[in-house]
Amino acid sequence: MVLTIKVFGKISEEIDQMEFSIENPGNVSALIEKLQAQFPQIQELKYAIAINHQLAKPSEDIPDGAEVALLPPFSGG
Amino acid sequence: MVLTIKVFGKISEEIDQMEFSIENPGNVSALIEKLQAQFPQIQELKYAIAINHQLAKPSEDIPDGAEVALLPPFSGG
Amino acid sequence: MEKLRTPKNIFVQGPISPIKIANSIANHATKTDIGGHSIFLGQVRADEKDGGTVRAIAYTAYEEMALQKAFEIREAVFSKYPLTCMHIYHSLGEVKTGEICLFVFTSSKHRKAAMQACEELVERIKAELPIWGKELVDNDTSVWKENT
Amino acid sequence: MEKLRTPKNIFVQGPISPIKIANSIANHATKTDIGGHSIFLGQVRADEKDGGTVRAIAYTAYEEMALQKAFEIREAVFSKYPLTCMHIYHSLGEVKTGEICLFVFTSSKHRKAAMQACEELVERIKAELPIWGKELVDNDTSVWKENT
Repeated sequence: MVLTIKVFGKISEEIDQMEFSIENPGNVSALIEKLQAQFPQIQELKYAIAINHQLAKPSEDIPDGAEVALLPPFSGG
Repeated sequence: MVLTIKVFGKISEEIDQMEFSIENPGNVSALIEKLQAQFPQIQELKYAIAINHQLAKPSEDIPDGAEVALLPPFSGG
Repeated sequence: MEKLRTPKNIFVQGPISPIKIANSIANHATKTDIGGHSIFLGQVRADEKDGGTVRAIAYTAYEEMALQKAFEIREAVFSKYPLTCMHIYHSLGEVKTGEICLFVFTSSKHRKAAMQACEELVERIKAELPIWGKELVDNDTSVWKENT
Repeated sequence: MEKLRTPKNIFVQGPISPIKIANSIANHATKTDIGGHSIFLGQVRADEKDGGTVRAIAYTAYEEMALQKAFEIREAVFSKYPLTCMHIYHSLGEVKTGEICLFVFTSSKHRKAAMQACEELVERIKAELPIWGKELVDNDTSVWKENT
């Protein structure tokens, strides 16, 4: 199934979009691999992945229909 | 020589004056002894003595002309 | 005045005005069990960058996640310290140098709880809320901030 | 804006108004090297006493000594932390429950210095300044406070 991925901050600027669609590869580390291939411009950037508003570990499964987001390092305050 | 002693807070209320005069007994512990005799109503109260705006130790001499004050426990803030 | 377990919006469009802060303080005059308030304010600095000086920070956030996280932090800090009140406000959009972008406000019967809770909130807000600041430099370049 | 080594008056007659606090914050908008402000406010509590409730605290001070001490504390804290600004205000006279009697305000480039300095100032003000608060109870009795 297709995931819609929200993108923020510097990552959003680099790939020039606020969200995009991608086939669900199953878990977080597979998603990262896929992103690195699709967007070489973010290979060197640090980011975390959130699933349904919670930070996710690399081994974590991505449920179909989940809200997934790429989060560069926070800089609020 | 005669000292003028400033009095604050609860001590001032107990002896019902803001300042009074007393013969300089030489040092702080002698002054305390004299005060305890003159004002039995403050015998049980805690207070510190300041000489020229600095807290004084019992052994400290009281220079003639010094500004001496009786300070009950602080409660600012 | 304050109720636990009610998620609330923390975001303010643009800078947080001193008048908003004054009103927030004044609103606590009826809470006569409060003995101390602790406030932290984040202010935008005119840092020097390559070729220019920061003139503003533009804030964006993953709002739904930030509000969820802020709610979790709020609950955790309320259960750790005996607080009477807690308020958190963060700017979105452009905040110029010298303006306030973060307002954290804690109140308690005794001062220690308010001060410790305020400090903990500030640290957790900076580390855990998905908010991003882009420093706008006066030579029309920009730099994404990164909290350390 | 702030100069070291200038003793300043810290006393305010009556309560400290939220507007005074707002103005004090607004005055720092021109200091664009400041990144964080820490504020502590002491507020008068309606504590229960034998036979009544506190309705106000009447503050008196040994003013000359308090200003001298405040100056010493100020200098010590300025030399310990990298602060941009520091302000201390304490009420004299009657301050009703719910009103503000103490306002401590520190500012620095990075947040930690402001927060740590503010906390240290509050502790030292309470422990070292010759100021006395007399709690006025609503049955016309009174109790001298004692800081612990």
